[in-house]
Amino acid sequence: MQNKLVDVEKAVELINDGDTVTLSGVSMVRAPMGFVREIIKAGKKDLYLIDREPGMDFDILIAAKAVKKVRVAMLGFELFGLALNFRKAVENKEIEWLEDTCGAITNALRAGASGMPFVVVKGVLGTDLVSIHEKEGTWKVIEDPFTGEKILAVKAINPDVAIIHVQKADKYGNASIEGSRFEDVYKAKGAKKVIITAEEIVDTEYFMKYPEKNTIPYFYVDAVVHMPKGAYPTACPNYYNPDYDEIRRYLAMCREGRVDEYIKEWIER
Amino acid sequence: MQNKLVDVEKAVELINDGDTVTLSGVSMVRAPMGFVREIIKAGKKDLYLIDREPGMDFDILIAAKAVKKVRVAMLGFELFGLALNFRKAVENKEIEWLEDTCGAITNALRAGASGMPFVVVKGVLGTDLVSIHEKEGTWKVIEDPFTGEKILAVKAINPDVAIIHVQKADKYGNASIEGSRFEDVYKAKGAKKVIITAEEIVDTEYFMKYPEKNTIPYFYVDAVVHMPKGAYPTACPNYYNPDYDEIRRYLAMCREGRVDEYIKEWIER
Amino acid sequence: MHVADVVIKAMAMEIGDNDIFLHGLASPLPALAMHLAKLTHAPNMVYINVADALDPEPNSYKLCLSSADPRHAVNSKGIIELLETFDLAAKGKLTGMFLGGAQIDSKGNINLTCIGDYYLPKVKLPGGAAAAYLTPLVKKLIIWTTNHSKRVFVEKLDFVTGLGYEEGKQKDVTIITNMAVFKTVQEGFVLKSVHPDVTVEEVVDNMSFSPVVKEVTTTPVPSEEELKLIEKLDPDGVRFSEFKR
Amino acid sequence: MHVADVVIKAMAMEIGDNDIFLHGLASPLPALAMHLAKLTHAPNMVYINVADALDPEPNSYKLCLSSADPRHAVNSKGIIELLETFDLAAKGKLTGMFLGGAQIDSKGNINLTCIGDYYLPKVKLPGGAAAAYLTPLVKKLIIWTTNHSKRVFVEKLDFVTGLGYEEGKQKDVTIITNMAVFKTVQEGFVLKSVHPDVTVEEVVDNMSFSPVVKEVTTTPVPSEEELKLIEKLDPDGVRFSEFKR
Repeated sequence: MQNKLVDVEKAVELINDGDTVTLSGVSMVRAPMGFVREIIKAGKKDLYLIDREPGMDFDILIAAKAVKKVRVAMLGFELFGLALNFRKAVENKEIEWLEDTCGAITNALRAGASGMPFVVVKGVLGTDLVSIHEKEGTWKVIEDPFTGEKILAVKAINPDVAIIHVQKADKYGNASIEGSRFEDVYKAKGAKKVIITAEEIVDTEYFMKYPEKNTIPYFYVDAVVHMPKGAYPTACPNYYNPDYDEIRRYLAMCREGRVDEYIKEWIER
Repeated sequence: MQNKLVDVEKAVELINDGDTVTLSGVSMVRAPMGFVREIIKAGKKDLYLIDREPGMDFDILIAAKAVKKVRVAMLGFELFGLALNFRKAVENKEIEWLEDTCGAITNALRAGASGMPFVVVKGVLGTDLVSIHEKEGTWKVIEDPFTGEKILAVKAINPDVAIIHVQKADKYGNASIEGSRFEDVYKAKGAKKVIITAEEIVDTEYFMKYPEKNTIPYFYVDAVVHMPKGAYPTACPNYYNPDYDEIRRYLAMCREGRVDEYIKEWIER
Repeated sequence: MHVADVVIKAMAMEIGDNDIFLHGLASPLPALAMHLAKLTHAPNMVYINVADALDPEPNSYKLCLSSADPRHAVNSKGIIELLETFDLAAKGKLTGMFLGGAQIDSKGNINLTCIGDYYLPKVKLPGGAAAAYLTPLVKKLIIWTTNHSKRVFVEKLDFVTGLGYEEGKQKDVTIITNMAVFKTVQEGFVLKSVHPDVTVEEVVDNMSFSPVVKEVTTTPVPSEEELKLIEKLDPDGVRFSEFKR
Repeated sequence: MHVADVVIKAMAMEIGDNDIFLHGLASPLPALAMHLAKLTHAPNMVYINVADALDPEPNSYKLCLSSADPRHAVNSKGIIELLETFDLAAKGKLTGMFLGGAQIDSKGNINLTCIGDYYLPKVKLPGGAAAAYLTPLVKKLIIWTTNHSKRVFVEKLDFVTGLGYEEGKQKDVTIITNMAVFKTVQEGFVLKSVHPDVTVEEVVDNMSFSPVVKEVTTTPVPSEEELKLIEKLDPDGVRFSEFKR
């Protein structure tokens, strides 16, 4: 095992402009916000962001002009309202977007993790998403070779980079997601490069004692960054809850057209 | 949650003659031997046994004339030699057999667990197994709808019954496999009925304290049987190692044509 | 009594014992309805939420602003990845799901994607989430809106994100609004009940298509005891957030 | 020195640093070879075994009779379901695998299924295990037999369970026996080395087809230190079980 513990500035170099990137977490939970800040600082461009149901991480990257395209099943702030920068960028055609559906995009990520070129997925047929994705080349309606029934084939997703915030990791990249995993394990296992940001760096003995806690083994991982509070203001289970006030402050500033100010303050903090 | 803790005699009634049945474990580890004994005692017939790499569990069921067909990637006793009753039954055409390959049968079980009618699997093409399975209707070489490349489609396996021996379960069926899981979680999640045999019955509080240890949640499970030493003479990690001497004694008796005697002694023990 | 509590009770009544239900993001009303059902008439219901939690313990549960808040997993009995719930749906074993609808048509089809054209949207909505995948797979689909209006109940959807009534399929489609409860069945979009203090006329006047109006009852309201349960699960009143004042 | 140790060393030499290797059931020799490589020239090798263990700690490891014995997972750093290793293979990331061969042909194809016809077998063998799936996917395929004989090295397999050399594919196929080491390459089944005290003639005479014999060396044997490592990992001599006396 090789030591992969690096400074965040080093880890961010693994991302190239134009890469497809997926981020950990869902909505206001375990988004790799600390790393998102570094992406913005580093001035990355033209990213193609992919996730099931992200939130502030995607919206602020869009606001910072780091994004070319977005593929999500949902992107919003739940009860707090729409993702304003996402909405504006789409409506003004500043970014491309591809709407997915949870069951298809999660299966596509799992297929990517499993080394399957595509996967068949039930449901979906009959909705308007089918023609959108057939045009995009991401889905295709096929016949089940055994029964002849129509079924949706979904191309696997293997992102260039997955950035996964976890509770604990060792310096080699063994990483432990505690509580809800969402699709984060599949994202990591299917990505070409994996960056782990961790609340805590633990000794490898931790995994030798609790091998079942090793949710992303080291050989999948390219860089480990020690980043306490790395999901803030979203939650990191067993460490901190979402800071709803801070998220609302972000949204209020977005509504007031002051998102640049928020970002500036945030990356200089 | 409903109390599903029952006597083994009650649980064995869930199996019908002719059912497709899959058993937990691999080789000499965590096979549900105690339950296998009950199947023999109950005189079940014409079972179609399916597993990746079983051992004594399958061989003794074959010896007891409970089996009509076997589908495995490998069935033997490793360094101790061939599975004599399996071998004899196949060579004498007393049972049907279908040889599978680990990567395909495990994917078929995972597809069953995932509710996919079939799954595409790399490798395998070019081997003689393909025509055997195409005849059987279990595999089909298809074209990847996105690339046009030839790839193997493998029909999902959804056994009638999965019998899974675990370390800990509560009376509702929440079950914890400790250590190697093999494909047992997929077997359970894909089967029409699930029988859990457990070394220990624990309070549900155990799972509330360690929710990530709940590898087979209660709603998949039809019956729970408290069965200490339920994998013996195969191993149950954290509880006991394989009893190699006992397994060799079984094989020695098989070689001497005394398997009926072994079975009689075993089920009367 | 706030209409939120009427909606929660109406949702809960759709949940049967032994059902397996999931709620997604932005779903305080479904979250409470599932607890209410489980604490009353459906004790064996399997409760799965978007925090990947199986049967979170109601006694330690407190409704938070994000439906995925880790506190919604407190004292749960297991972690169920959302994908595992989707697998259940593919196997025909997920009984029910709750979904919102920015637009709803007379079949109970929903649009959550965009207002206007997909490629030139007037409004980009948050997106359909699980709608396209789950709506054809569940046995019970519960669509809700807290904005019963002609803008929501439209003749034609701008985009079909999820499917409501499907001919020949065993699927119970219920639409619950801040005014009424509907079922979409073969004969159409049937008004089943109106909430207390709402008239059938108000309900119909605020829709762009005409529902079938035959035997209309008054939507049952939660009992005192049920209200206490709801209040205990949601002391901060998160359930009111969706309702405009 | 027992030939088992020569075979183990030969196997270990095929393993590179940063490789990801798996061994299956009935594999004491590969298990020891993987440890030996990791303890010497390939410290970063990823060790995965059929006990679902990632990098079991060599200091607490003791070779047991079943390759899936839970003791083979002792102090490992993670649990890797076999299916996850297969997923790695599908992604082209599993470097190597060891497989036996009841019959081996001049391409390095193997039969592990049956002697005679599939539907009317003279001998039903245990089965191919992962062979059909993994042999086309790994970058390094190591086939071993402890029974170097005409019965094993056959002109034509009764059944093609696994694929050896495949034209145009980046795949290093090594065959290691109790007498010699071969590679199958475009020009054929090439004898690379014979074990100490074995002649080229003996090797060739015990095969039903003729290997390419050009530059043949003597198979390196483990050093004293390496022998000590092997002995420490396998104090009970499980590695000798496969060899007939």
